Amino acid sequence: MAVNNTETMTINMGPQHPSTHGVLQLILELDGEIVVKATPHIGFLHRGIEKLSEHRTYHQTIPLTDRLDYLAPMSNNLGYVLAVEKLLGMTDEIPERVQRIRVIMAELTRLKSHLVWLACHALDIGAMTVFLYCFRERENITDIYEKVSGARMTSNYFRVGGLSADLPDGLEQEIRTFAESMPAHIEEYEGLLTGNRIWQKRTIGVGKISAEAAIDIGITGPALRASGVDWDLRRDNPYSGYEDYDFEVPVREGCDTFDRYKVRLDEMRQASRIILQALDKLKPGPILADCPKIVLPNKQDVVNNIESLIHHFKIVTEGFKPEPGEIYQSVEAPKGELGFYLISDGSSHPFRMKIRPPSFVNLQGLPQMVEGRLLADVIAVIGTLDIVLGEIDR
Amino acid sequence: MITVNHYLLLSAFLFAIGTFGVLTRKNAIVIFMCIEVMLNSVNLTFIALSRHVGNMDGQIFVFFVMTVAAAEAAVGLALMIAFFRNKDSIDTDDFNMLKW
Amino acid sequence: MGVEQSKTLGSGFITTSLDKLVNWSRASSMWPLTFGLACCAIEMMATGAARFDLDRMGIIFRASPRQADVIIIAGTVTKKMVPVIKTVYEQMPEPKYVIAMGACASSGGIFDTYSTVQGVDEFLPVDVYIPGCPPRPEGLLYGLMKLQDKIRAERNTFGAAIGVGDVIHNEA
Amino acid sequence: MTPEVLTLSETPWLFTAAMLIKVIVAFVVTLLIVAYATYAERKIIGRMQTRLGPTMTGPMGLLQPIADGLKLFFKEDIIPSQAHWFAFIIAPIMILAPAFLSIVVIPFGADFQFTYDGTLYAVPLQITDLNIGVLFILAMAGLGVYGIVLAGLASNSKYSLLGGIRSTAQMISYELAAGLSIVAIFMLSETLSMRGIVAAQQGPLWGLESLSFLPNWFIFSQPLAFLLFIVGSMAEINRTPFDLPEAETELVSGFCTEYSAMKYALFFMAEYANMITVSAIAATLFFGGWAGPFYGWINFLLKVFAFMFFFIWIRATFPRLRYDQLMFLGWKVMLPAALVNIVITGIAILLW
Amino acid sequence: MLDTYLPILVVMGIAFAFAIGSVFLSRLIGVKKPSEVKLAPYECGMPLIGSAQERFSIKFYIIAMLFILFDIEAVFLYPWAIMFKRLGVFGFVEMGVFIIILLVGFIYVWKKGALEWE
Amino acid sequence: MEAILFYLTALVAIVSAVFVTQCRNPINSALNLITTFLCLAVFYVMLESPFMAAIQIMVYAGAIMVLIVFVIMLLNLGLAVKTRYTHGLAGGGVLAAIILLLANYFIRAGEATGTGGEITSEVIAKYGHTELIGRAMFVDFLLPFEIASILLLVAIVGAVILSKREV
Amino acid sequence: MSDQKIVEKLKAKFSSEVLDVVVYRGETTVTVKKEQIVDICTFMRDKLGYNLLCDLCGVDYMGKEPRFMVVYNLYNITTKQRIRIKAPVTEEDASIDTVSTVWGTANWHERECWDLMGITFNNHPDLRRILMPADWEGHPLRKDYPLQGPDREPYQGRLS
Amino acid sequence: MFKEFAKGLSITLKHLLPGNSTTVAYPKQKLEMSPRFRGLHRLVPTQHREKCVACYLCPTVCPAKCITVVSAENDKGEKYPEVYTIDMLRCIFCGYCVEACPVEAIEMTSAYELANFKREDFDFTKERLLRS
Repeated sequence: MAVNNTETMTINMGPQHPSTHGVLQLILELDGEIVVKATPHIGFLHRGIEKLSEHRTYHQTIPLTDRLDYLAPMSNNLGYVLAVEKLLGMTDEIPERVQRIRVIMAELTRLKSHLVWLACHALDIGAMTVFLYCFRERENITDIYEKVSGARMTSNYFRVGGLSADLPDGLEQEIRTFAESMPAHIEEYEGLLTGNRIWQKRTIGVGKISAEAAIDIGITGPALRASGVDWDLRRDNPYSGYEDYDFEVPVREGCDTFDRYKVRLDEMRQASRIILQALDKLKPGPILADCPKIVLPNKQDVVNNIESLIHHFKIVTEGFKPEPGEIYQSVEAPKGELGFYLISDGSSHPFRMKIRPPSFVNLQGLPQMVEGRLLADVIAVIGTLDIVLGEIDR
Repeated sequence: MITVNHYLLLSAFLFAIGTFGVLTRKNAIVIFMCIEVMLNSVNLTFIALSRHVGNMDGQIFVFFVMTVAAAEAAVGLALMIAFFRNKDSIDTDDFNMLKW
Repeated sequence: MGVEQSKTLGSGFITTSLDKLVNWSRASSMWPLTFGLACCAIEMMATGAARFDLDRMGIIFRASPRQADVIIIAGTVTKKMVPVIKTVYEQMPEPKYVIAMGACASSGGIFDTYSTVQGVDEFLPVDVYIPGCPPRPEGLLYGLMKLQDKIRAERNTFGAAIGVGDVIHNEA
Repeated sequence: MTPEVLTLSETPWLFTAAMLIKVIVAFVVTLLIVAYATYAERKIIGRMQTRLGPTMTGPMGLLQPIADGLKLFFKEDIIPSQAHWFAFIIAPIMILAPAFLSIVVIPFGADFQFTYDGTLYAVPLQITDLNIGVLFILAMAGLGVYGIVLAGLASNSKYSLLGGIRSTAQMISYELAAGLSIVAIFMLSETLSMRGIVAAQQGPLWGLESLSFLPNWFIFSQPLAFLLFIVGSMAEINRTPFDLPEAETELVSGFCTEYSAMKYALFFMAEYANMITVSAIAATLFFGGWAGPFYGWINFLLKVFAFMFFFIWIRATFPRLRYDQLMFLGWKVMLPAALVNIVITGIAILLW
Repeated sequence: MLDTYLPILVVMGIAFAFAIGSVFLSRLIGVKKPSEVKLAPYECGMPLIGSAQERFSIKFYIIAMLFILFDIEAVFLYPWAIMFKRLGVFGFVEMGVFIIILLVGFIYVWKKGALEWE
Repeated sequence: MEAILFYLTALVAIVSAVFVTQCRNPINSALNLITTFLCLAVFYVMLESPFMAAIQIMVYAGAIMVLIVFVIMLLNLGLAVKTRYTHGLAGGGVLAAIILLLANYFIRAGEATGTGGEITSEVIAKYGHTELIGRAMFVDFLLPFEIASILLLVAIVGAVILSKREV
Repeated sequence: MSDQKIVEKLKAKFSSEVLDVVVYRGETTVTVKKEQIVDICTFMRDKLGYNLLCDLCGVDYMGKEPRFMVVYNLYNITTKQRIRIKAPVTEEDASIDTVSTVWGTANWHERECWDLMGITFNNHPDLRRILMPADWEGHPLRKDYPLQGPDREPYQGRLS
Repeated sequence: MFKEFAKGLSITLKHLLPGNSTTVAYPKQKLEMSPRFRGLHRLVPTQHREKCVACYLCPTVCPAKCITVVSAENDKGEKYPEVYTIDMLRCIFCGYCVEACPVEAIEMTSAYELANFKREDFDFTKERLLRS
């Protein structure tokens, strides 16, 4: 019989496990119920998106970014598109309507991502009804996605220099109705969770990480803000016209799972506020920048205008070619700072695209948060970190 | 008709089996279980005789035997665990206090 | 599946009714394994959620492969993941079915790269493919109904259950 | 004319027939409720979650439990090679049989009277009335623990082992709390017989005519005991929010991770059978058993169903406790509270 | 005696017959295609790390041990409870002493931290 | 009827007791021991002591054996197969046989006497076994009852000290 | 403090280390020698307040000399400024000191960089493969590594 | 504490009341797709032939490389696709082919019921695409 004097046992959580949110593998060393050591193993979903993008044109890379953080496709689209626009030096040429629609969609995406996060987090802790309620609202957002882009998840909606299509008729009202109804729904989730003693017991004081440790690990987004660091890229390094909106950045000092939960819920409230403001400011206008070498011409022009036809063929077959250089552009994705580091060598393909996925970095904090805690806390902490393996493994 | 003698004989059987187990087995937990068999055979005797005599005292005694058995189980098994943590074995051969 | 007729229970009224009963129970209670890989897993969750509600069809997700009947490969299968999927699939009890959900699981899809397996059918017997990236929940539901059709069309299921011959798969 | 009670020695055939009928009816009804409790749970939780629940298997999905059962029956049965096969097989049996056995002592109606051969006989609507009825149930609950211990131990899988150990510790802790909480009931009823306890709850509340609109159910005299009993028994039968042993999100399926086919179905059935038993005990001990406005057993079934609905409702609403919190609640809150309740009841009885 | 206990035997027989019968029938029929991997323990699809033969925390043991001792207390309480009205104050004091002595043990365990999990 | 039940149960009890001593695997021993306990509970019922039967199951089968199985589980002895015997098989067998023979001799030699206590079947039926136990326990056996609590206290303290000890 | 001043400070401290400073689209990139990278990073963090290492990655300029470049994207949470530091790494000696002692986050980034790019990080606490299986051969993000892996042809559409 | 429990319980109970179900009973009830929904492709026919002129823009722009086109000339000297196959299993329904087509010869329908049993079933040849 195998003899070991340490009173720990090693268990393997994942990759096929209901609460590792995909294919994360955690190797836990347990002493009774207490986690002595947690080692995350990732890479089970490594699809080589960075390498693949070097073999696709800038245009063809947009659908790849959909599949990074598949809970928030438009945020990834936005980050990538902004990065390419910066590389091309056309950031200032984006029409106002495009900026507004991008903000609306990005904030809807934030809601969408946070809804899935809350759903899974609640399910992990055992409140299965919240899961269903969250998905009920998420369906509304996927409906909006479908109406605007044609797909429920992998939207592929933003284009370099604009959008693939304008908002369809009547959608503005639908978005408005939804954004107005959202706070009431959030109340409902809070009614089931926030005041509940069991929920509080499960989350307060669990998975603490101090601000210094969080910055050292590089944790960003709501997880950092719950540790008391007041930093939000939308406000501090604004992009897409975020400086026009009046919103608060929720910050809490508790550093624990409960505060991360509260921060995200407050963010959802703020997101619906931003959506409403952006809808108010939305004016008719072009949905593509006036850069015939970069954006695809109007279909009608292609048929009627030989010059447009030539542009069309050129852009489709060769793509545009940014001048050599390198840029780093980041956006405040629902999970934290999503950065794109793009290097161009003057060809129509990215020479190197490095994605800075927020979850990848946030996950690194997991061992610190769970060691010395109980097995059940591991679940709560994974849930609260809001990881998506798609962007961790890329 | 089942008389008290039947019960006494049965409990004698059980007691003998228990004794045999205690004497021959090596595994401390099994020895412990054999002791429980012996205790139970005694309990059976008590109850059978108590009914035979028409007095509750024997049954009350069984009550206390159970209490003692529980206490014994708690402490005995704790000892066994403590021993096992030292020696990685619960063989009686390894019960050697001087080495402990 | 070239199984000789002699190895079945025959095609009498009773055996076919029993087959039908067995097939009905299997088709009405397909429990998939909770096994999400990537994007499609979210649509799988959405299918299980209130709008589409897999529970209507008697489908509830089971976390342990021992209790699952169907494995829905929902997402990209990487080379690192292959042994895991194989093991999990192996550990499911017979009869078991495989659904390849989405382009990645069916064929590798857009990810024609060094780390991705070009379709889960390279190592698992896939019963139903569902194209889409990811498929709509209705697409998944349609795929599940296709699988139900396939299960309903099986013959000699009762015979196979009591140890006479093998299940004969018909083209639905 | 006072009715005769059937005895084995005087009217053997009549006694046997009555007994067999009662046994079979009770068993079949329990099985049916078990099967349809799963259906009802899926329906009710589904509705609470703004979805429909089973609809496509048979009319309104009514055949769903049957399809599930049949399917599991025809599944491959896996016994892991490293498992201890005897314990592995015996475990689900050990958990189901005590669950069904507990229904033996539960009274589900007043006496049924009939005339045979000119004599008026009375048959109590209860399979058997033990004068240690409650102890019998507690003993069976104690035996039920083995099923889980053995399942965890025999599977030779870490999840099972961890789930098994967890749930054993949980079950015994709460068995104690639930067992102690009902001591106060016995102090009031002065009997351990379930039928006796129901009889003790007849009449107006506390024997006061001014309160005659309320029945003398023990829920009014022992609200704390009721709370402790309900929480304790919910934990003992592993229902949410105490479903840690099979907490899917932590331990896959806990102690039944390695179980497939019919053996898994037995675990599943045992959970619901236990739920029925607990509901029935709660109805008997605290809600006057079969007493009520309707005909005996209808009242009883209604009360049982109400409790089961409550359990399902709780499951739809609450998150799950953590292990240390569970133990904290069991040992540091419920156990002392039960003892305090006994003392208070004692003082109250002495002063009354 | 038999009047009251025979039904229990009958139910026991039916319950066990049902449980054993369904397990064995299902085992008898039902496909059997064992393979090495299928019969290996489930570990989220990964190869085994260590074995299930590892040991557990002693805290679980303390819980079980405490359960035994308090179960005995409960067993003493049942006959006392039904005799309570007849025993009167005397019985109350008697059991009070008993419970207090046990509570001392309980408080000891509590203070020793045997009920703590972290 | 009663005799058949007695002999059947006795057979099961003896066979399972033998298995307790003979099983290689402690888990099987434990399962057999539970069977023995259940058989004894049946005997207690036949001896018109249902309360004793109930606590036999509750205490022995429901608590002590749970603890033993738990320890087997904690130490993971369940699947470990070890050498079975330590001391001389023959010696143990001879001693057990001597005990058996002696007991047999005494039981068969003497007549059971001393009947005529006040607790008869009728009394049990009238008052109930639990009440009788309660009366005897809390009136006649007051002191042992209180001492039992001290025994339990000592057991608690001892077990906690033993198991909490850092080794 | 403008980017320019920061670069000046850096130059003042490590005058011999700074190879090149580029400003492109408003982003400052400083190329430094790899030998004192840990000191430079510590200086950046402690004296200049770049407390967040946003990203660390390797770039393969195949055909150029030196072949690799390790890129550090830094961020100052207080002043909300970004700066980029690059350190060239040759193909023959594809190694650089780890900065995981400076920023804890570098740990996984460096593992990833080693895994995909094959750049060794000296003194790294746990330099294992992170994304690829442990027994994988080659470093996929290098330019000479085929997209489909060494043993497979790219998918060309199904001509059936 | 109990107040919050009661609040949670009341929320679930409120949803139990009839009329709160949001389920679309799929095979019987179907959702209406948005006009932009990107489902199965369709080759647009003109009077006697497909509209496609085999310009190879769609296979070029396709990120998944799932479109195979072989062009040929008919007797009138017009280019037409002799082979036009979409491997529907590879396709990620990104809509780039529709966007790229200069003559609007390909469009996306709202068909999503595409599941099938065999890999061969997903070779959508020109004939199938014209029919869909």
